Amino acid sequence: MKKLIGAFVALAAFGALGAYIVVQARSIGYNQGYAPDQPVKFSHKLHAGDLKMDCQYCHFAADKGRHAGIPPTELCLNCHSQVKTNSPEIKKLQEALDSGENIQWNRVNFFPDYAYFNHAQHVNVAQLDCKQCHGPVDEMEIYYQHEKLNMGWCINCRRDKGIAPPEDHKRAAGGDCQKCHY
Amino acid sequence: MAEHVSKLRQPLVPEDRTYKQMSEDVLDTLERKPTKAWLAGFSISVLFLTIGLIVIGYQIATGIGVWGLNKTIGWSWDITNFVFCVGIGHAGTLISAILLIFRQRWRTAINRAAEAMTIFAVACAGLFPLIHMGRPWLAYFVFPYPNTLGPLWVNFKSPLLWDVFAISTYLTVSLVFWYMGLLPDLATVRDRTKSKFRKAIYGALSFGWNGSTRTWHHFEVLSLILAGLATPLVLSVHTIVSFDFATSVIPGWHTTIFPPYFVAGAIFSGFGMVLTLLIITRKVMNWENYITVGHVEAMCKVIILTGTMVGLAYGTEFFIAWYSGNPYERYAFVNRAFGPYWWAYWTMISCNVISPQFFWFKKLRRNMTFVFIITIFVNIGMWFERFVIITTSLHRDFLPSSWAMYSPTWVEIWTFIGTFGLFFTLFFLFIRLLPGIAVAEVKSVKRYGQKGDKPVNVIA
Amino acid sequence: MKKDFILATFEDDRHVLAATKKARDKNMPIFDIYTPFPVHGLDEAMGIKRSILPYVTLVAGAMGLLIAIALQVYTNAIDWPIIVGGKPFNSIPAFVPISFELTVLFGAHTTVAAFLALNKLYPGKQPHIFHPEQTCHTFIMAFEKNSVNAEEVSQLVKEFGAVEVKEESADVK
Amino acid sequence: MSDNKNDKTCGTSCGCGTPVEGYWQNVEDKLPTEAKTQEFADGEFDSFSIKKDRRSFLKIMGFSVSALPLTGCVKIPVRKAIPYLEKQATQYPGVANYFATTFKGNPVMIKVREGRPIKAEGNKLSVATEGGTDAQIQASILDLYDSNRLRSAYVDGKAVEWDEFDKKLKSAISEQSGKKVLVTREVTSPSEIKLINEFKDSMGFDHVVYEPVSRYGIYKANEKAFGAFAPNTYFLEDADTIVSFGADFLGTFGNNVQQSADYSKRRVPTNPKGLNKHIHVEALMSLTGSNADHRYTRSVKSQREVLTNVYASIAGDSSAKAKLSEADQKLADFVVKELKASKSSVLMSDDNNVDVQVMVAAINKALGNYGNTVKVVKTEAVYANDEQFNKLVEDMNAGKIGTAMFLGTNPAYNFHAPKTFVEGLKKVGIRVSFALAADETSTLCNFVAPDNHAYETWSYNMGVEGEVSFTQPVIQPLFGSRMATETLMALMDKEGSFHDYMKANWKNSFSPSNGISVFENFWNKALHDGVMQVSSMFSEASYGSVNASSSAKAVKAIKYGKGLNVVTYQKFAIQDGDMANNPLLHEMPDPITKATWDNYIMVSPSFAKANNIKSGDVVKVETESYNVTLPAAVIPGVEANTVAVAVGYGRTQSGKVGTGMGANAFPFVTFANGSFDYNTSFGKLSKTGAHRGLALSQTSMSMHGRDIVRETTLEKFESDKGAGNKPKMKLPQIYPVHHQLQEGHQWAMAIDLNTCTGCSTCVIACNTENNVPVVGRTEVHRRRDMHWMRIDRYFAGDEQEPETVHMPMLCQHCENAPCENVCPVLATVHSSDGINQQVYNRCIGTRYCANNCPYKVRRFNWFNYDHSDEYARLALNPDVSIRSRGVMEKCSFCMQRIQEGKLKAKRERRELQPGDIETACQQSCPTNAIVFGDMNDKNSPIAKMLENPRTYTVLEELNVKPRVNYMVKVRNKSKEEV
Repeated sequence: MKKLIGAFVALAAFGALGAYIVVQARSIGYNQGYAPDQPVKFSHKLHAGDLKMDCQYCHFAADKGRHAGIPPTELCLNCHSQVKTNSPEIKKLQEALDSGENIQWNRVNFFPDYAYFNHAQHVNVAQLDCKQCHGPVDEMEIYYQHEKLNMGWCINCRRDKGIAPPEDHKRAAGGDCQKCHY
Repeated sequence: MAEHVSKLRQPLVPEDRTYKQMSEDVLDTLERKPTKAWLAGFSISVLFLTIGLIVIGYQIATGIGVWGLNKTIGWSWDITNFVFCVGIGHAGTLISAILLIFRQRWRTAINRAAEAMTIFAVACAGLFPLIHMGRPWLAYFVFPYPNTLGPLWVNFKSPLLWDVFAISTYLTVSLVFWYMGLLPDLATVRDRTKSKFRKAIYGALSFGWNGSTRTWHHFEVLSLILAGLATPLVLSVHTIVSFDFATSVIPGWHTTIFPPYFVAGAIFSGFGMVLTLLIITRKVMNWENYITVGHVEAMCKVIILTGTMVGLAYGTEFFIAWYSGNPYERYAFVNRAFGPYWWAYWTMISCNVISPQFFWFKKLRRNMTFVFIITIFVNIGMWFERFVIITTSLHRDFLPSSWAMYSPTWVEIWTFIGTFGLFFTLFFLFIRLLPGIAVAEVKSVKRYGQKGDKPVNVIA
Repeated sequence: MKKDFILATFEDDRHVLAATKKARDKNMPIFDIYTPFPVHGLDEAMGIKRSILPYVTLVAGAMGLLIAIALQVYTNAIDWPIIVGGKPFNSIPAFVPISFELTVLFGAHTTVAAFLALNKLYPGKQPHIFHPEQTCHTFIMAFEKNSVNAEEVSQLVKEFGAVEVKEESADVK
Repeated sequence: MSDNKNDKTCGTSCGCGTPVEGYWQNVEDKLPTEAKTQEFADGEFDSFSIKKDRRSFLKIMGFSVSALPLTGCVKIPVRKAIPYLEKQATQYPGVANYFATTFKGNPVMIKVREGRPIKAEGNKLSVATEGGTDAQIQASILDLYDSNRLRSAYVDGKAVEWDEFDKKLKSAISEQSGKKVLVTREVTSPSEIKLINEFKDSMGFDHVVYEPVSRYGIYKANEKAFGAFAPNTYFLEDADTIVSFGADFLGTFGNNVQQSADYSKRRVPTNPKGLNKHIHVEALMSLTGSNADHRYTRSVKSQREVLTNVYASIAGDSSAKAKLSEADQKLADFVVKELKASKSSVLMSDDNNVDVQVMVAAINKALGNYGNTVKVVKTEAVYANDEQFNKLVEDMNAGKIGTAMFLGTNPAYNFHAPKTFVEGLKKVGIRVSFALAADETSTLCNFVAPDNHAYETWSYNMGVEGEVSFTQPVIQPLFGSRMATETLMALMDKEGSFHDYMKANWKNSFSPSNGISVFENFWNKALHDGVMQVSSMFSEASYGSVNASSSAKAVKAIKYGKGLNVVTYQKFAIQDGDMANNPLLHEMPDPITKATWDNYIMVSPSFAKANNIKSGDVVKVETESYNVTLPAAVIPGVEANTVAVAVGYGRTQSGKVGTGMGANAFPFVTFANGSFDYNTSFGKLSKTGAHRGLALSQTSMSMHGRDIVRETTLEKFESDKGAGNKPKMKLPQIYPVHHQLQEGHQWAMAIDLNTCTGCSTCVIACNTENNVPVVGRTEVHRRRDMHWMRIDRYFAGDEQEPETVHMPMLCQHCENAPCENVCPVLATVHSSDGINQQVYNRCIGTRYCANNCPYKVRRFNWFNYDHSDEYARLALNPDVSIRSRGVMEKCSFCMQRIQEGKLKAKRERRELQPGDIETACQQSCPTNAIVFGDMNDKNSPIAKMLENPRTYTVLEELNVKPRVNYMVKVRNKSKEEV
């Protein structure tokens, strides 16, 4: 009997280890929660949350093309030539513009080369809320990657909306491989 | 008591060998230092294997482009070798499974080596689908696992996926079949050896076998079940391999005759290879008492049969290509025989169809040197059969604009030689380290065809 | 747990078979017989029940078949139907080879596992060996001392050509 | 990561040191991270595969090493996102802009992404080209990014600043005695001509116009006949009968894009004006000849004789008539009969002999073709003058020239006597070259002022009658170059930019018209559209009677050498060799020979048989003055006593790609009877015994009687619209249809084999659009070209006078695709809109799909092909993945364009219209032979084409149901032939 319990415990431990590895392995490379320090201490919470600025004021390309884009430095100074001009962080912007050296932000969200994603398709055509993929940006002091951004995540959203299999093929064009991979 | 001795039944083992001597004959080699011949053979095999591995490493690091393939001919030596190796991997299971079911007792002396050869050949075969991939490090994509990337599965309609299942099933089933058969002999080694080291190793390997009749009872049932499963399995494997070609659209591949044709060819080439190996082994290991001329002769008969079947298949293919009236089919076959690769076709015909016909003569069947030479021809011929099917069908298919020629590079040639290195390395290790003849089974047929081939109830 | 055994050593399979038959006739319970090779008819003579392995194979094979079909139908037709070569999603003929292979795979491996389990065979097991030649060329017939009359046994086996009869206490797993 | 964020390696404590990408990331481009190898890096195209072994091996090693710490420490490489500093008014990241400009006289649109020009397309507003392009236009982007271009001005081999250059050159010129000459190519921009004239006047220069492949014979003949030193402009849409003596008007003769567009309209058999009839007489097999209804193989001498007799008959000049061989006389009679029988016709010849061209003018005049199918249009443009340039070289050798400037010209390579030229050049004190990259002439010059590439230049161009096309920069100069016009201005101490100069010229001549009253509006429209009708800048010559009697006599008097006739010709891709450093052009299979990467000696099958020559045998062709040693190519349709060598090869100074490719054939050109003669060298051929296999993309010549290209004759077609469209074999289909792909968009393509000329422009368009790698000579020779689209060429009939067919072959997107069944990992599957999709990141590279493809259109990445050149990388299309090695690829029907078109329609909340989506091949095609669209849209051109009785699919008996359809070729054959 003891042996049986021992064997059972060993099996359970083995299974748990396996499950842990699988769970870990499934998150490899997806960087969920990635929140790198940025060269300018920009707060989305302040701008998008407290000040209720529209996302597309800065990320103005989001409904036009593939990339939402990071706002050009000049755009920041639309306001910050008047507002908080003494802040050391704001000064970095003016310095960049004066010196001609671009600010090198650390990129947070990332798709691999072989996955094509188009913001306009989602923001403009599908009229999705930015938060659906980017999370509660208005609460993020430091911006972080909210979702896994893996293929399963894309697919599941499409399935929820009925544009990917197992829907009938006539409707499920959103599940075609070459929607994203070409 | 007057004992009946059948004239038809030739004894499988010389009458004077006792059970003890039989164990000694087979198992003492494991206790002795290796012979010079073995050492030489083993070293050459390891050398070839090493070169093969280096070449494969180079190929994987650089790209499939180091092979001679092109946009028209996507498979050639790689898949030729694959099918060839799978083919020769058929004899072992066939001998142990089908002959077991048919109660062919002569199989007992050769089934162990033949099965080992099967496993090694299938291992070699398995190498090629792996390394022929453009990105072998992603080979795990072929397994149907719940994918982290989303609901991405595999294509169960692809014959290549069938291959994955067939080859892995065949390899693992053959392996356990072989290993279960090894258990009693491993136990014998364990109990005979004086060396503590060997006792520990063989003790662990023999799973605690003690020769209990209860175990033997289950063992015999197990053997029958595995034989029963392996028989359709062995036929299915080459059938599925033939589906790689038969389900395609390429003229010369798209042929319904392929499953039986491939299976016959596999048995043919498998017996050829088993004979090649056994003729060497019986000589080198002094096992003439166990692997007798009778054994060789019986196998020669199988070779005539299957060789003729293969010949029939060649003829049928040609006939059907003509009879179908399909110009692409017709061209494909005319091109095989008279196109740029005519030499490969006629090598195949002479080796596979003509050379086995010599075995109609008993004298030739019993001449070991002659049999050996013919089996080499059979091996060559069967390799060319696959080359002919794969390469000459691909190189000129539907649109003449993409017709091309193929020639192997040194990388492919050395990979092929390396495969032989792997095969013989494993085989040499096997005959050194494991009982090369199923001793327990041979003991059980000792009295076959001998006096006293009947249980005695009372001691006289 | 050690038990006492009476062990008869034979050197001829025909002798041991004859002795077994006789012992069964005389209702002497035989503990086990250790032979270097399967002696034809010995299991019958000992009265061993038919092996259950074929049933294991049947069930496991059926399981394999079901799993194969379920896997293929689920993945290719239910979970993510994709048009492949214009063929139906649920393309039964295409599923035959793998269904067969998995049947064999499950059947064979489960049977082997069951065989090992039934006989308590596993890698590294240290069995009790009554006689170092019992896997080579001698045949050991073992009786539990408690359940037989030692005299009778000794007499019977000697009558059938046992070369040695001895007693031993052992823990046979 | 935080403490270390600017490091170039992973900053986590795991110490793995993973290198980090910090390049172009703000635009999220698809520049390869997986496939980084070299494309044009070492020039050693042939051996690229060996060089990256170490790197690939490290990649594998890196995989195993880095795979270990995965679960413990998930490292995230730092990727930089770098925004613009300043707002870009019209640019959005990831959205392409299109700018109109001009390349080699053809109006084009340049697709620009994030400031990088990535693709040249045709300009649909152009009346002349109608959006067509040619191979050089498609490949031109790569020339822009040629890392071989000069990075600054040079004086005596030393890099100098422009200011210093100007100072030094000015003082050098002023100190130099002797004549001063500016040598340019033909200049068609009036502002440039004006500037050059000012330069001439103020600096005391002479202006000589030189073209390596000159049409001086035509200009001079027009001057003699009509007083206008100008080229012929052909309007082939109006010609019922086209007779060409060697003129490769679809390829390398005249304005090939415009001519192809016009020609092809009359190749559609349903054109109400009827199918034209094309009779072609030539000595070698040309692209145009391969499209002819009747093609005759005649030596250059015979051509002239036949032409003379045709002239005699048509112009009624019986004195010119000569006794010809029976076959030649029959041919002349046939041509005369056909010309006389048709209402409108045109006859053209590529002969650069002035007298021959005078006869041609006389024939066209007699037939009333002037003003209809052929026009002589006068503009301010200046044209090549062979005599002047030849005289210049003589003067140089005589030491009369003190200063010579070479603008866009490279006579040290392409002059017929390069040694003489080089000797002469050495006697010139100030030698100035404006070459973009070091070339044969610039390396001999002591002043080098690199010009801008056309896409960095302001200019405009006098196009086909009435049309002006504008050239504007689509990118800031990438290297330290300066527009040649601005260099001239600097030498004249002229202030301002050439843009201002040319704009001022336009402003001066501006008069309100077409509802545009403000000049700025006109200017903006001109630059936006790229083309504009300004008929006031063109005037037609008046066509008086042409007297060609003396010319006919002169032609008859021409003496020919003995032996083998060595003719030179231009290949469609390489042409005169000025783009010889462009690998796309080298790897484009020649439309006729299907050879890549080399030139070769074209010989006829009969000659080859007689001399036991096989294709690839290295042979030596020698004339009295010159010889080349090249592999032979045995090509049907070459005249038996003629061998042909393409010019444009054998560059000794042309960067990593072009240098040393093939052999130079220009020295076979002669200067005879006052013009360059490209066809009348004579010599002999000898075998060397060596063999150098040609890198062919197709080795088989014939269709082997298979039902691949279907064709019929006009006669049969008129009685039965489906003539020739009967399958040779019909197999019963027992296989039910499982997927009714009928809803939504269903993409399909139709290719009209009648209008497809086989020019292969689409091949290069596809390459640039889809980042198709260039693989190099050795790999093509091993039959591993990567082209997603290929043009199959089959010969039929007589070897001397074969019929040729061209068939574009690309992924057929079969509904029952055989490739899909066999992929074990679902890397190639069907989309709901009928596309056979190839998913690169899923592909494991079994190549089974390619084996099972009946059309053999799948391409496998045998190695990591090279995309590492830091400039050439900029030309990659960021919307298409770079495929790594071990991956299968193929035509995707330009999926990125489909996505883009659909997105555009959706953003505008409207249905997709035909024309919203054009594939790259379709866009590039000069003859509109390719139609792509949604076959479910019943009003779309594609849906209509699918119902056309001429439409069929290749290998339909296989029931794979291709989505690419072909239309039966209809030849306009005369009943009586020669």
